[in-house]
Amino acid sequence: MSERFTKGMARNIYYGGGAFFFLLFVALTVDTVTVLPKRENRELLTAEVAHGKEIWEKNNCVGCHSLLGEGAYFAPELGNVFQRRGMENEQVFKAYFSAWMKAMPTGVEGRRQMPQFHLKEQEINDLAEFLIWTSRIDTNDWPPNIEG
Amino acid sequence: MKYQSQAVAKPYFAFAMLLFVGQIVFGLILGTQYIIGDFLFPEIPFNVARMVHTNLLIVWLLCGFMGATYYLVPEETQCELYSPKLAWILFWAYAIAGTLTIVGYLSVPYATLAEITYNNILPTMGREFLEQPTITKIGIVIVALGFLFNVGMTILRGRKTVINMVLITGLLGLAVFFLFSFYNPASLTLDKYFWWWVVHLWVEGVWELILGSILAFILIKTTGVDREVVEKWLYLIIAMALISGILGTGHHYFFIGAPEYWLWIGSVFSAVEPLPFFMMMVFAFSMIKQRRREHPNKAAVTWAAGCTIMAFLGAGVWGFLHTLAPVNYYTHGSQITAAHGHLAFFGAYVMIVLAIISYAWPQLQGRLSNSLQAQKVEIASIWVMCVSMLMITLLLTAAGIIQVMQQRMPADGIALGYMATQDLIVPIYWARLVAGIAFGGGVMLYLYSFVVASRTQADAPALPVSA
Amino acid sequence: MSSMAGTSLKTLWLLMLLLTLAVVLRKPEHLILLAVAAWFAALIKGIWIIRYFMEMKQAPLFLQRILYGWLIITISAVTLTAIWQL
Amino acid sequence: MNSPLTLSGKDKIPGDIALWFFLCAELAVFGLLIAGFSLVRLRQPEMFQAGLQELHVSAGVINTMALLTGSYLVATGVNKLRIQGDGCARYFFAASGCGMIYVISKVSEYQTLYSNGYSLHYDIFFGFYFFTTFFHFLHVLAGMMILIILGRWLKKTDSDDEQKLKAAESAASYWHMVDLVWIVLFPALYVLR
Repeated sequence: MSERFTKGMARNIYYGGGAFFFLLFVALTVDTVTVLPKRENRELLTAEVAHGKEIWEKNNCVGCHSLLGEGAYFAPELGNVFQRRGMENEQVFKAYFSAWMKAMPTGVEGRRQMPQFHLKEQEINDLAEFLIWTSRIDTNDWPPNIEG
Repeated sequence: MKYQSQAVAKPYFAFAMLLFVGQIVFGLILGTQYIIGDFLFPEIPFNVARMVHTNLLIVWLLCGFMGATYYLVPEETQCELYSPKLAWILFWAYAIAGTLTIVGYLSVPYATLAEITYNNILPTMGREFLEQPTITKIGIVIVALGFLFNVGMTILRGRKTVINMVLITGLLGLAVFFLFSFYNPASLTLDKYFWWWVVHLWVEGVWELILGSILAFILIKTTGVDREVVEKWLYLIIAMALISGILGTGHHYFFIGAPEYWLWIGSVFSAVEPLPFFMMMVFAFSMIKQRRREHPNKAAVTWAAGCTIMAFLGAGVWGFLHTLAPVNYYTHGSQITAAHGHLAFFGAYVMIVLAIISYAWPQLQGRLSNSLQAQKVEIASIWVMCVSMLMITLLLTAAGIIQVMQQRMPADGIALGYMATQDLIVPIYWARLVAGIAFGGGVMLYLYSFVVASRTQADAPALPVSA
Repeated sequence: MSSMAGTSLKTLWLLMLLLTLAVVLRKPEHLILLAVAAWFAALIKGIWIIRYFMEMKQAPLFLQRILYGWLIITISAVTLTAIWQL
Repeated sequence: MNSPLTLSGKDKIPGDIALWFFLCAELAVFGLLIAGFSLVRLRQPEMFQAGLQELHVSAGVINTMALLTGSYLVATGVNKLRIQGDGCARYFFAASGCGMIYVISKVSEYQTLYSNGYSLHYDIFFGFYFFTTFFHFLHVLAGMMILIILGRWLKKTDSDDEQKLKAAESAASYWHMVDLVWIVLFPALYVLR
């Protein structure tokens, strides 16, 4: 059996197969990138939303929360927090969000604590804009329910 | 050791083990915070501890890969390393930058760290696993370039074997895909899409090449099986890894905004992903069965064989468990993901680095292997670590199942909220913490085996002089 | 298949072409008949390809089983779901 | 099938065994795609019927003919190589020419569908149709390249007969696998509707 299983053939499959599937992956990536603007409503991606994303990153929010299911699993999913806490109403959500950010940490003994990030009013607004924008991305119906 | 320059692997291995201990300490802190929410708050908030835990893992695994490369490339190419001095300089650069980064995480709030490292010029921070300040990322690229140059020049000068060619392509891929960590568009979906080009194409792509070549090296050395046989299996296994793994990236594109077809492509190709891990297991065991020599280093063989089993379980079985889109719809971002992540990283990458350390360290000390007493302790530590990691995985899987049943599957209004579900899982988190402490005990036992080894040096088989 | 002995590859090839055309051109009116015809045509073509073109006749049994199994499962899936829908 | 036309002896696998690992993995992928396709058909029959009506039976028939002919040529080429040892490169080139017919007809079908507004994103049916057939299409392209490389290599190599035969059998096995997949895709897409 061994002489009918050659290193040369195994090598060809490695190089050929690797290149084949990588090229196919690149082709699919090109297609994905061209249709993404529609799926995530890029026209709604304002400077405020972009700034909100920077604040999200600068404070390492993903270290506790998940966003569209990715991140840490220590705190609730925030991809649909706009629906869950804001009832899909921007004013309601922003008021709730601002109050929430200011009330942290709760200091309840033994409970998980969210740090106080000392964000300015504008920054809280932009972060809220980012979360609202995120909640409108077409995620193939994920999460299954409002609890995320 | 056959070549003087292999000695540069030593500081890399030592530093890797030191960081490993740090990683476990922070893992235990995290495990505690899952139960006692305000543990160490506000000194070490969860996000900081987690960042330290995962970044230490990445840093020490990379350190282990570099050490492994410096150890095996001279032996494979049959010539000394191009520049041992450069390897030392890069080691200190890497160690200092890594330590400073971790100190930065722990000493100032993350936002302050972002400011003092001028993150605003090229914002790359604050994304899972890529939390390092931009300047650290640039440092990593520079170290990687120097490292690749050093290794590449050595390979160019010496014998080109399949093992060192596969290893260098893996390392090259590692460096190339890391460049995507500098791409951080304002669009979240685009950001996530290319974030996986680093994360997935690392752990389910190029890292598997590194894993395969280190495993092949250890098996050639310890079993004495024909190089030709080992090499063709290596090619075939990594070919399968790439064929399934590249489009398998699609299983991360289900719910982040990417088009619907990824649901199908991701499911189909990741269903094939366990195959290379299965083949790796069959390969390792058949090589060991056909062995032509009894290498005295049983511990290294145990690590290598165990690595293939645990990698198959963690990456193969636990990966497949939740990779199909209809399943992942409910498990995405739950504790099931954490269960898979722990076992896969431990089985595939932690164990292979510890395997090469186990094989190389005695030789770097001038022994063919450690004494029997030391190996006994080491093998016991392997069992403790593997069993406790399996326990952690099973417990996290149970936690994930509860989360899915209570929080994800019921309809709106009936489903339990996130925190209410977490409260329900607390008893399991307690058991997980116990398993985590047991794992820490395994690590201590492992380190103790080095003490035993140096105490019983006299009983260890000596390295053949002319070899 | 022993009755096929002596038949050349060319005959098999021409028969397969005819089979393909026959199913498409003389498409049965009844949908179940169509499904059965399509199933048989694909099965015969697949078996010939595996057995004579791929030369699996003398291959180890497990490999033959994998290939024939793959063929039967996939075409059955395709035709059964079509019948279900029709 | 008498002796010279086939492999002799029991338990012989044509070509390189390494290739068969790969072919089995490929068949698994295609099998899963076809299974997914059938599953969706069960769940959304109307969408499927509507989609199937848009495909071009003639293109499907041409493709089947082209691939069957290619497979026949490749199998004959391997047999010729086994008997005479040379002069068989033209069979592989011709088979790759058959692949070209497939490519042209497939591309023109894609073009028509695309200009009618159908794409990967139109609905699940077309998502499947485009991905699966495009994936298969790439396999045909790869197979054509392999056959051309094989033919050119056979002409100039001074390897021994056994090595030549093994290389030819390997390439042939890949090509037949691609054909086999099409044999299943053809009724699924063009007949059962």
